[in-house]
Amino acid sequence: MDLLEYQVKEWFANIGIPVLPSQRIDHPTDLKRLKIRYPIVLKSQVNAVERAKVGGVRFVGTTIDAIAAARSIFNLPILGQLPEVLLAETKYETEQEFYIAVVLDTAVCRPILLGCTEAMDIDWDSADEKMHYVVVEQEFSPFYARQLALKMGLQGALIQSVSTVVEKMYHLFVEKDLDLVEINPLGVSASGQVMALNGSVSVNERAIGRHQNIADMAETMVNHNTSSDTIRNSGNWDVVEMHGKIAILGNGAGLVMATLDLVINSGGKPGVCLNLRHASVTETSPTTFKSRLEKALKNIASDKSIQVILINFLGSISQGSEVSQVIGEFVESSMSEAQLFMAKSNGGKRRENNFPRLVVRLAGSEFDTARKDIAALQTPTDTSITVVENLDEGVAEAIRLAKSTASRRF
Amino acid sequence: MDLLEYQVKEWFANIGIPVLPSQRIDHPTDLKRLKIRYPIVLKSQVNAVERAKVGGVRFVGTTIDAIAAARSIFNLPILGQLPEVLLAETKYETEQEFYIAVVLDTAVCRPILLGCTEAMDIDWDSADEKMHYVVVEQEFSPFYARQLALKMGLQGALIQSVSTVVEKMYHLFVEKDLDLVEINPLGVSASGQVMALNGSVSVNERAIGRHQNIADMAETMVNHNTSSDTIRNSGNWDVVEMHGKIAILGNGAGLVMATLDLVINSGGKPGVCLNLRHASVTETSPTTFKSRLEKALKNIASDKSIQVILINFLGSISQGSEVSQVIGEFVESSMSEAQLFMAKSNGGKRRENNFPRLVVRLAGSEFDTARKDIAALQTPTDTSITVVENLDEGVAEAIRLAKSTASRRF
Amino acid sequence: MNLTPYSKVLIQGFSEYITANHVAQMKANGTNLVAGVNPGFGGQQMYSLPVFDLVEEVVDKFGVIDTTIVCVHPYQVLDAALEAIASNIRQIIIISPGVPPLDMVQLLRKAEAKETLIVGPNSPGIIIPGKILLGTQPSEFYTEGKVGILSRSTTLTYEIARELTDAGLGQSMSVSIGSDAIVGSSFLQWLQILDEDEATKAIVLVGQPGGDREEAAARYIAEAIDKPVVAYVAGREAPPAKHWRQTGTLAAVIGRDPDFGTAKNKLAAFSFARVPVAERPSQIPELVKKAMRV
Amino acid sequence: MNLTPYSKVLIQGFSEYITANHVAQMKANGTNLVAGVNPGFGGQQMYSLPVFDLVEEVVDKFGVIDTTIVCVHPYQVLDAALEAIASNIRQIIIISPGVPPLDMVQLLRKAEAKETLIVGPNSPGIIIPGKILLGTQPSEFYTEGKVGILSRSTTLTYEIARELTDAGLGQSMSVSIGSDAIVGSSFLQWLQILDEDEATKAIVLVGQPGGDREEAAARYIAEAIDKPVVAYVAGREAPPAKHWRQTGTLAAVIGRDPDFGTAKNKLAAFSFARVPVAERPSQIPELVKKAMRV
Repeated sequence: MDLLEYQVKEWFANIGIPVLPSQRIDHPTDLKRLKIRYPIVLKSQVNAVERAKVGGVRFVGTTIDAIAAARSIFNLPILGQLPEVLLAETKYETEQEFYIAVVLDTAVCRPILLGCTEAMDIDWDSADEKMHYVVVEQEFSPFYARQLALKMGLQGALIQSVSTVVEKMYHLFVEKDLDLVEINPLGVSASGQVMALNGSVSVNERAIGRHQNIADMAETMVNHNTSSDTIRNSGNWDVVEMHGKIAILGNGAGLVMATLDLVINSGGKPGVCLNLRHASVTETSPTTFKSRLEKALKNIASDKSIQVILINFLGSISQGSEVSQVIGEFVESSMSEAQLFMAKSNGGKRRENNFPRLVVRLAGSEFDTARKDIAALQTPTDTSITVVENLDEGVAEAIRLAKSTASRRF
Repeated sequence: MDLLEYQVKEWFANIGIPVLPSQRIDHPTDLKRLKIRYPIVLKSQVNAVERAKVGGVRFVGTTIDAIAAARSIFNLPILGQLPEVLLAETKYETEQEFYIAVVLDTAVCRPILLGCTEAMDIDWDSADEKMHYVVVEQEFSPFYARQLALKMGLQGALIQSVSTVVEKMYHLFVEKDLDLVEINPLGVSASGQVMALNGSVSVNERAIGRHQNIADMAETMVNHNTSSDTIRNSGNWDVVEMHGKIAILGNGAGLVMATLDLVINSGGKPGVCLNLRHASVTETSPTTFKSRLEKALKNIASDKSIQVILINFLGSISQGSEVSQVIGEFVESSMSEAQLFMAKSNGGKRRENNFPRLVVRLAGSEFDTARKDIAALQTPTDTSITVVENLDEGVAEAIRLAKSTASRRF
Repeated sequence: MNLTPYSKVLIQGFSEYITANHVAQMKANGTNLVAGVNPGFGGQQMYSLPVFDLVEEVVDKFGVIDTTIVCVHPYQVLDAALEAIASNIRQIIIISPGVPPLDMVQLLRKAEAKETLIVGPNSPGIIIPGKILLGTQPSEFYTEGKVGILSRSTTLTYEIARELTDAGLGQSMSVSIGSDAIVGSSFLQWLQILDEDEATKAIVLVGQPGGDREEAAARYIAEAIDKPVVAYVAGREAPPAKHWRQTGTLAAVIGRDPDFGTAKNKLAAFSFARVPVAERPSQIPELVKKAMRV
Repeated sequence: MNLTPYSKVLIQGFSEYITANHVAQMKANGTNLVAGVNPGFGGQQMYSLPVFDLVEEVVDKFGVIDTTIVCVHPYQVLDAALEAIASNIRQIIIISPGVPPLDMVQLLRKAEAKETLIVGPNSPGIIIPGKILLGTQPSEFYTEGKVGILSRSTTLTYEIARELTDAGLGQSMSVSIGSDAIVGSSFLQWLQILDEDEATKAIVLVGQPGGDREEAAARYIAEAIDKPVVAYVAGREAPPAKHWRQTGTLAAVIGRDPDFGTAKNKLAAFSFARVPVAERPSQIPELVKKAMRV
């Protein structure tokens, strides 16, 4: 979960990282009650590094200019997002600008400190020559931050002032369970004073549940920003959204991906692919396998582009015995919905066809009963549900059905 | 530094240790604006375990009774202290009362968790049989708290509820650099709910400087409570206050104590004994050896019961070369003060005699020059300052001087 | 490594990820499961196992415990594992998914200092068919034999075991190191163990997108592994993750590759290391037979 | 233990507790002092020592460092010592007084895991007269000889060395473990080292009130030390500290003694262990001569 700049700066200020006096602007008229002195900079609070380039950052010297600039920024979409808030901040004269960050490196299984004596306009292609790093091998101690300062080529008092900021960033990183905390740029004034001019914070999704205040923030943000992007970007593949007609449900991320590959390689087009093995990292309340399957089926049924649901479960599942029950209920509710629709619209064939076809691949003795029960279910289209044990067979059947229903769809 | 109960409970509430609804009472009339429900308990906010026995804790059911009780508690001195604040707290029905604590054990160099299924009326003599403990050998993890709960003989849900409290106490202990955090009693209700009914917190004096908020609290408390008791109790012997005529200044706690022993064994009576080697733990601003010596001499000179100052310095001292300078200035200022007094009172001998005699023992080549310089100083009484290299000699001389000046003193 | 049927095994916690069925299977497969630990439930029974409040109680009663299977809530995994380490347990298999990564960092620092093997988190553990089952791998898909399986998936691992078994190729051992971004044991450690294991004649390595574990494994295979290896990588058609912040590895920042973390990159690494790669799970048995020259 | 004149020594920090004079003395006494570390002052000189910003720079330049003498601000001691440990320095002498005790707890956990010797804090260090000086002990009071001095005081240690030297008794080694409540090395460790040290023929143990280190030492002397030991305890006339909370040891809670931490208790322990106790520093040489049967 990525924080907005004004949230990041609140955290920075609380932990003692130097930030400029600033004020949150919810509406252009808030600028009439500005408590900081002009000239100021107004910044659109969206998560996009391109923000400055497209006009989301403006310097203003008077209230009139500020209100005008604020109006235009509030109406400027950046990467499709309109800001809900602006940040008004004092202007700062810098002599130098640095990049510093703490990030979790999953390859070495340790946090690393990153630093560079150029602020990065995300010119990551040339970053490898200029970027310096220190692996925090054992429990953090300030000397790791000084090692970074030295590697960056700093000398004298700057070693201490920069390493003190890095030290505080590290404490924030651990205290809040972050994946990333970044200051870009860290401004250095002529007198050697340092200032976090802009910053990013990315909270690890799995740890949100143990931080009440972050969970509260997450709740607000999820409402605005429910994209599957956010989920995919968190680095696990529990939800993959594609745009085909075959939805895939599996119990295991690797298995879902293998199924997705098989569908594509056999000429099919996957739609949404979900791993139901465990709860989504963004799920706050406890879930069960049964409840995840129910929810997934319901969501998929409401997506009219999906024509086939390929379920691929294998091995042991807690509440596995309830799989046939959930599928049975799903089919039944689809039937009553279809009947309701038929009753309302005086009988139409259109709606029936929209019930997605089900291909259920169940492997393992746990599903011996479920296989029989599901095969016996009555469906709205009066076709039986295909139940198989072999994966390749299940994939082939899903593709066949997707093709055969394709013509009927529109 | 020991916190008062209401401060302890604020800390407990912040870290999530369950405490009862309570309200700080600065004046009996505050009870008219009580936000918690009767019946309540009113507790004198003094640091004395005997508080309840001597009437510092009262249960009341109405506002009229509460105000009367508060008046009497505000006027009840406990161990010589009058409370500045009372705590009004909801009454709580307990089924059982436990004792739990986290304390730093200097013998094993680790924090230890202490627990007992009886609340302790500080019946420490029988504590060893009932008290259970766990040494926190490695970095703390909640299982240490569960180990304590098991040793205490707890079962079922109480294991988790008590160990969760211990876990939070440990986090408080580390976060605030404590010597001790204690809940006594931890009330357990019939339904198994736990509640910290009373608590103690002792902050390590050395660490206060790195906690701004604790330093602020310390400043207020030192003003009220400057006793040498507090200092001596912190477990180091940098200040020992006795009631004799010979003040002892040394550079090293062991050396000061050895000197003290020698004085007593030779029939002398030590007064205040100070180790100047390093700053007092309660000193907030940085000091130098020179400034500590200046301050010590000035304080001792103002204590009219001191007739001899025995200085015992040995080995190397930063700013050691300034020892003779400081002593010289001290003697000089005493002289001018004496002259001023003589001028004012038209010449009197009384005042001169009050100038304490100095015996200076300096060992080590660092003091070669100082010895000569000090021996050459002119004193108000026109007697020269005794300068020696041998400790036994210096002690003997100090005792001789104390005896010879004794008759002249009153 | 102590993977003999005599080694004593403990279960810490009984969450969604461990069922009566798993416990029964472990017992049926010869695992010497002595007890469970579940604070507050000491003295009770769970899935026919005696339950204790503390790990140290189990050690007091049964002596040295070789392996613990951790199934507590993800936020309690660090504490459970540290408790096991404090009781001198040297093999820890973490089934629970969703452990906060910084808890894993702390645990790995400690485990390295104490020379403790951590498998997982988010791992179904280890099976040596017919000998021992440590975790939740479903033994029904396995049969005794000569193929070692090494993966970081859960069900995909069983899928492959099932294909091998159906094709008449039994397994010597199957290990999943866990599918989380930060896990304890590495492919390299297990490749070495499988290379030294006498029962193993060929190795199937199963990869998926994210990180660079497969690339490291490919290099190691080329350098140090004598036994034939067949690879399979799932997710080659899955859309890629965005940039280094999300993949979160230094390699992606310093000397970074735009394809870092993708299945494509992993396939290229195997190809460079001359490791045959299966197109689909059902193709694996054929490649294994070819590699073993059966 | 590496206390040879060839061993390489570093100073971390230049506070009030280390002066030009101390540095000059160390050099004059044969200590191979190679550098100082003071972040932000790299490239400068301090007391004729080259100064670096990081410990690792010193190791890069001079190779393995055997001992570091830590003189930083008390709140930076933990960091400085951890930096030294990370650079594989195995002997750390902490001169600075006033280190917060919980920092020491953290440091000792780490030092124990890494088998690193910590002397201090609040210690003047170690001197082997004529051979090496690690710390701030004033060498002028010492002379080469056969008596080992073990204490937890600063100046009181020198007082006793001075008495011995004046009486013609030279010293083989003098160590102060530090006068803080929580310190690294113990009397027991050093008693063992002095007992094994060929140059040492007798040991003077200097105690003071607080804790139970002297009592533990007395027991150990009775059990394991063959060489003659003479004790001296300062503060027998000092008023006692209050109760266990202030003395802060478990022994004071569990099976506590009302005299815990007092000089009286320590004197009783030495008497029980048949260790002769001097009444005053100037009596020590006489008792040592008697014990050595000189």
